[in-house]
Amino acid sequence: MSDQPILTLDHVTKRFGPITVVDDVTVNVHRGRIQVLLGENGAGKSTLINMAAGVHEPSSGQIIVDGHPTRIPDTKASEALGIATIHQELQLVSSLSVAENILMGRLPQRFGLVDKREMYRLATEALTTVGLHVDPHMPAGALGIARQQLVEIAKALSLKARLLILDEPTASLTKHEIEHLFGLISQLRSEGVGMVFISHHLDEIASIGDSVTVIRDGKFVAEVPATTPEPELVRLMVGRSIDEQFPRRATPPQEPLLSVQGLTRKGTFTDVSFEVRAGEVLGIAGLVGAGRTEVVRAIAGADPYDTGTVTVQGKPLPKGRIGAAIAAGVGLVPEDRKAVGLVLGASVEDNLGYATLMSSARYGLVDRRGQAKRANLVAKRLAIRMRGLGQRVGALSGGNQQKVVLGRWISAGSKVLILDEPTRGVDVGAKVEIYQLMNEITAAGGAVVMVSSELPEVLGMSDRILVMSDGRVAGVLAAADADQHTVMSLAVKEVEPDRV
Amino acid sequence: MSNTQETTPTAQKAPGADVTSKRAKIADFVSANGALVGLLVLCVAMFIATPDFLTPNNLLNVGIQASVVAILAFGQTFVIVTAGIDLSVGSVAALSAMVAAFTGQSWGMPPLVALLFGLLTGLAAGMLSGAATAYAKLPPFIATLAMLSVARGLTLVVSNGIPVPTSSVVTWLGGSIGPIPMPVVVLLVMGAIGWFILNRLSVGRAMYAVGGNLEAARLSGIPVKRVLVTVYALSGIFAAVAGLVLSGRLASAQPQAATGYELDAIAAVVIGGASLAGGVGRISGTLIGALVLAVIRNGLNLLNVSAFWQQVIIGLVIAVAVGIDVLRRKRA
Amino acid sequence: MSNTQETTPTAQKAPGADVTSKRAKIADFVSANGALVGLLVLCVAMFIATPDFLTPNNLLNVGIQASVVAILAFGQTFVIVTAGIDLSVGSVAALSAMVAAFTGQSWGMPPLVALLFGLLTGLAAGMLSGAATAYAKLPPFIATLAMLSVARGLTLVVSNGIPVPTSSVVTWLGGSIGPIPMPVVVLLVMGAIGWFILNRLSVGRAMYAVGGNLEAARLSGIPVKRVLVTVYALSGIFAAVAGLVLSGRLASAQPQAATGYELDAIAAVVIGGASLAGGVGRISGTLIGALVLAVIRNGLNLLNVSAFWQQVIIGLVIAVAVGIDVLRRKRA
Amino acid sequence: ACNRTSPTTSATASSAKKFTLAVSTLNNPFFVSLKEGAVAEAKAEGVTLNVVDAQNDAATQANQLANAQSQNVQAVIVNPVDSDGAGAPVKALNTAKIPVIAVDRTVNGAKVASFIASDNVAGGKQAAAELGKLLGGKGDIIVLQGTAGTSAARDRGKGFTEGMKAFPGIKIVATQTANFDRAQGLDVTTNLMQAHPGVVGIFAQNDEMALGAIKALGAKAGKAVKLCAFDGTAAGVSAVKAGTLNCTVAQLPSVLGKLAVQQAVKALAGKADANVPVKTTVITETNAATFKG
Ligand SMILES: Nc1ncnc2c1ncn2[C@@H]1O[C@H](COP(=O)(O)OP(=O)(O)OP(=O)(O)O)[C@@H](O)[C@H]1O
Ligand SMILES: Nc1ncnc2c1ncn2[C@@H]1O[C@H](COP(=O)(O)OP(=O)(O)OP(=O)(O)O)[C@@H](O)[C@H]1O
Ligand SMILES: [Mg+2]
Ligand SMILES: [Mg+2]
Repeated sequence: MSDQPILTLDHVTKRFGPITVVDDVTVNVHRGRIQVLLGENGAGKSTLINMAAGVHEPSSGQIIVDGHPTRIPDTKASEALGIATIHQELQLVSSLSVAENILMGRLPQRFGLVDKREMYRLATEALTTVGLHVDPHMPAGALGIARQQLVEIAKALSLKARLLILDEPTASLTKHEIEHLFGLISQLRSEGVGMVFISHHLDEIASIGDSVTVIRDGKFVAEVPATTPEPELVRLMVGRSIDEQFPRRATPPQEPLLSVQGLTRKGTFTDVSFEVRAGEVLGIAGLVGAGRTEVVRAIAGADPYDTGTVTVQGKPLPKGRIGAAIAAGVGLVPEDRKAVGLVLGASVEDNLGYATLMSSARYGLVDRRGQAKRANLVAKRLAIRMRGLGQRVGALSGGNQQKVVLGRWISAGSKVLILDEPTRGVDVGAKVEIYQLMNEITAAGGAVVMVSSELPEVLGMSDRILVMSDGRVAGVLAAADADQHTVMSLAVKEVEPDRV
Repeated sequence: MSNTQETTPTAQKAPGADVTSKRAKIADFVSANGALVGLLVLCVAMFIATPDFLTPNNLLNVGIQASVVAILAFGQTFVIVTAGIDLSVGSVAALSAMVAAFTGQSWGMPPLVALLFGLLTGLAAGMLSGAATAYAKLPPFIATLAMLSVARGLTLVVSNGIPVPTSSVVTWLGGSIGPIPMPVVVLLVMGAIGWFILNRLSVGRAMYAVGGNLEAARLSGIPVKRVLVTVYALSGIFAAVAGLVLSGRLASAQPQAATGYELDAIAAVVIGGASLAGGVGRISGTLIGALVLAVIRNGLNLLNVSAFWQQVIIGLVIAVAVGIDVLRRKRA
Repeated sequence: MSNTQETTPTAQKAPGADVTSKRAKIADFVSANGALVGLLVLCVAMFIATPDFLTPNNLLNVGIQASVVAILAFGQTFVIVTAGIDLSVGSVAALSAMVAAFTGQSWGMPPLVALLFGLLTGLAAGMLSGAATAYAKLPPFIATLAMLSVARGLTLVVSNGIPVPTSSVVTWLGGSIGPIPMPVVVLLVMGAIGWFILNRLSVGRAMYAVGGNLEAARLSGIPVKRVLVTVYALSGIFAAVAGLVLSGRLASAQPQAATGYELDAIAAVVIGGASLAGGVGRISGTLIGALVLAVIRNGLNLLNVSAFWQQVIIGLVIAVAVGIDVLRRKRA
Repeated sequence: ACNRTSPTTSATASSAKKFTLAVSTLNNPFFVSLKEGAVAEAKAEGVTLNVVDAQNDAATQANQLANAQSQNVQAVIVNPVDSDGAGAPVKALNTAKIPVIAVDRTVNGAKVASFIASDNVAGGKQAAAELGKLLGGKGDIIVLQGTAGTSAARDRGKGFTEGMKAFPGIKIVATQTANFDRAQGLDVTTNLMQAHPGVVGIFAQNDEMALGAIKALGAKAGKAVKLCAFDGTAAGVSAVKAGTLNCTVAQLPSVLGKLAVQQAVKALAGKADANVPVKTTVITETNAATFKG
């Protein structure tokens, strides 16, 4: 085989209005090789690959496919060139079936009609490839976010592309599915498929990548082999070195802040009890679908439950009343920030202020000065990267959006922070900042409950680890006694084998 | 939210459950068409209230009386599934019927050609609205509100404000073959066509994708703009058919025909379980919605409720019919 | 999409740019109120077409003629910002005016008390729609369509279909103080109140959050249901004021007053840059939208365009006015 | 529970007379008076009268006529939304041998036992004659049209235009629609007076629009600007009494309603009068005091 790249993004630049998001970057993708893109949140990775996916066209520079300069004006053109893309944001229609989502835009037809049998056959095949055992008739919206991610992957793989772009495909997956996915990727690589892989999990890079292109602030920084040690990658990426990936500063635990007793919702979770003390970080681990999200939402008053009690600082909270939970000092950072965490069309300042909007108002008047002051302070403290507090939150990078949701609760002075997958899609630098924030909260006498599917994070940042399995508490471990093995063995307890 | 698929998800269906599959299908249909319960409650109430309701003749009347709004609403279903709205259906119906009558009467076109002119008028109006939405990026509310006004104005211009007698073919569409009223036949045919488009054609499935998640549809290579134009074009054609049936029933194309029907058509679709936010909606639901409206009006006439109170009751019944559905879904 | 805040983000504003800040503010206003360009183009066109347009007297007329729709549309703005829709505004306006006239005339209430009854009617109707939406979870389209029908029916029941003379206070609202027409004063006052609610009250800011992402608002502790009820209640009160102004202008509460005004009101809001998908909308935009509609109608009267063509032209102008805005935003 | 008329069980229905009155619209005081005249007469005759309102929609009216048949009424009084449009549904009633009385507008393409009407075209001519006389045969006038495409607007307009031929000195400078609505009458007149300040006369195709125009004209109403209208509703007549409206062509709507019921009763015995003309009267200041609608 020749050494000619399948795809070259040749000195491409992308401007949105006055802002240059990608600035003169060159990336080559070869057959059977995995090109990793590395960069902080907002560095321009997604924008870069979107030029190959037919979402954006470069403002300058060119796209070269098989040695020929090519235009890729839309998705169809990209697919026609043999490029398949798994986008960072889930792109599913929740009311349509899994099968229709997988084959969207290319439903099999017979005599001009949709061939439903063939559709379900192809979909089942694609689902089997990724090891997802769900009924393809199910509406995609009924699946949890991880399964939806797997559906996306199945969708892209079923295109049988020769170039596969994966923009943070592992962000919502647990170890188990990631391993399966990496198996698939290795197989495709051996079949000669070229790939672009974006991830904020540095450990994945060494295990899967061939070569790494690092970009910072939209500019090319370096291209290095995937074997480059992590600290060096971090330094290239953020322009400085990060000493410690999990900088947990344990605080001596004090009085209990949050106490959950016998929490049950039929069919979802059963008899969940635990306690979190001031100054403590409780990690909640478990497989996808273990019911962690449901439990923490119920605690925060977002959903109702059948039996059990939730007590904060000795005061029992009424069932399903968010307002009461917030007033008692509970703050929930939900797992799907775009869908339920942020008002994407509103400004950063507005989003930071929602939790205090009503409570800080006097005679119904918005406390404009106070809201602005709090927003300013929090934005500075969390180092939110933005053009100004008036910027639309939807235009921020993922990591910065996550900081905005967190900032809302810091601003509201919440004592008990419940973080559901707080670092999903967040870059190393920002991750450490979020961890440091957790430290500050516990040091100030607050408590943190952190649901995470990233085991290293759970192990690195928690003081105690609660493992859930099939809606029940499978066990609680002190951080010192826990390692990947002990946590996983609890997590798979009671799980039937065919479950993801 | 109701399901958009023809069969609701029957995950982990036991294999070999063929015997019960018919019953299951009926159950599926009921659960997917919540307003059906509302319709049945309404019918039972009417039956108890007046013996005139449940006569074969009156039921056919209800069918005839539902036909125009139902056909408009079928077309509207496509639009609402894509998260759009078509306010112009009433005016476009009137314009199409008027063009059909006028080309027949004044230009002396043969009846079938005149009818074709009517249909083409609906198509053209729909395509214009669609293009204004998809390409000129006007909000559907504005594009179709403009069309509402333009089409009504053109109807008046064409007719000079005077009703025009319809041709034989159109009158036949409004008449009946033996005991079978043609409007009901047309209603069923258009319903079948609508169902077929939404469920069996890829463009129909694409409508759900566009309405459910426009960005996802675009990224999956669905030609979103073309789908949108198709949707409004279909709504235009369905409106033309509704207009022809309406003028056929009256043997005359009226310049003010179908004024205000857009709200009825949209209401029928929403009562039938669709969401104005897009991605959901089915033809069977829309039919039920149109029947709910027709049964209320028919029943209140039969019961001799005063014209003033009728409006109060119609409002309440619409709210209750949809309320039943909302409750039922919450329980499920 | 236009911005939800009153001042558009002027990040990285040069320090000490005080001199230019006024100009910048105007530029901000223009860029945030796209339909303004459409309105200006329209006015210039009218000015060229007829010298009668740009007389102080006629401009006041336009203001008076815009007043009822504008007040309805201010109320509608709250609703649309929360991604809702209120179809009942015209009927509620008529009912409120009728109640005010009727309690004054037939029950002999003192004028101010009768006026209060009118306002309370609007409030009650709005709260009912709001409760149906927020608590009974009816789609806003259905809840307010039901209210449209119920309120109109009740208006007819109360009045027995016959116009009722209004009290002195209401007639004063429709009159003028010296050269200043009261409808324009009421329009400005209601606009100021609307602006204040949307921009200075926490419940107003919460409306943007609810319309932008209901679930995110709920999870942030915003009392979504209460906000929704407030929104419809406000729309009801604004409708009542509009109804009072309308009946005051005629010195009589008409049973069929404001029929069909809901589409005008919604159109004014959307022309003003709001999105029916929620989260966006401003009072200044709505005012411009209402003025666009009033200017078209006034101008077409002045030009003595035939009734038939008027509708065609109104439709085209609405499309073009919004089209200009869409184009402008795309360029920016 | 909301049904205000006493429910008739099917047992008693066979003996008692039951008619349907299908009104084109109750949005307009004219038709409200018509309905009330009919209701009063029905009460006097011991007839149960089922009143339905088509809200000016010919199709709704067709539905209501079909529903009347389902109810087995003995006679139907129809005030057509549109003469052509009512043809098909009335034909169905003909086949079912239910006598149909047309009131105010006739039915084309079907049989009616009796037609009671005042002639809108003739009324339009009367209005033209009266306005011409008031203006001394010269000056600029404007016309406020009813809802475009309705038969009342057409016929009154037609009659008025014909009547105006007798006055070559009078010029119609503007014709605009105000949709039979008082508020629109006010706005449109305001705008037209802006464009044509020299106007000395207005013909409004119904009283409601005229009442709006009176508001727009203020002190000029009935004095510097002469106004003629149509319908003779209570409000219209009091405006004539007050001198703000110079004339209105009265159609005696309640008489129309009353006669319709009488004819329906006669029709059951097969002896209805085919044509019952009700004269339109021009009401002016001189006869307003004695006029009874
Ligand atoms: N359509 C757009 N208009 C304006 N700015 C945009 C647009 N899309 C992206 N940006 C900006 O471009 C920058 C790069 O965004 P991009 O999504 O490419 O980052 P990324 O490297 O993929 O980050 P992440 O790791 O968070 O996914 C961000 O600052 C973002 O705000
Ligand atoms: N066996 C299963 N089959 C189908 N759906 C399941 C199954 N188990 C869980 N689910 C659903 O999957 C979703 C994921 O559950 P939940 O979010 O509570 O789990 P989690 O532990 O937080 O996992 P995640 O990592 O996805 O957040 C829920 O909607 C749940 O009802
Ligand atoms: Mg990205
Ligand atoms: Mg979860």
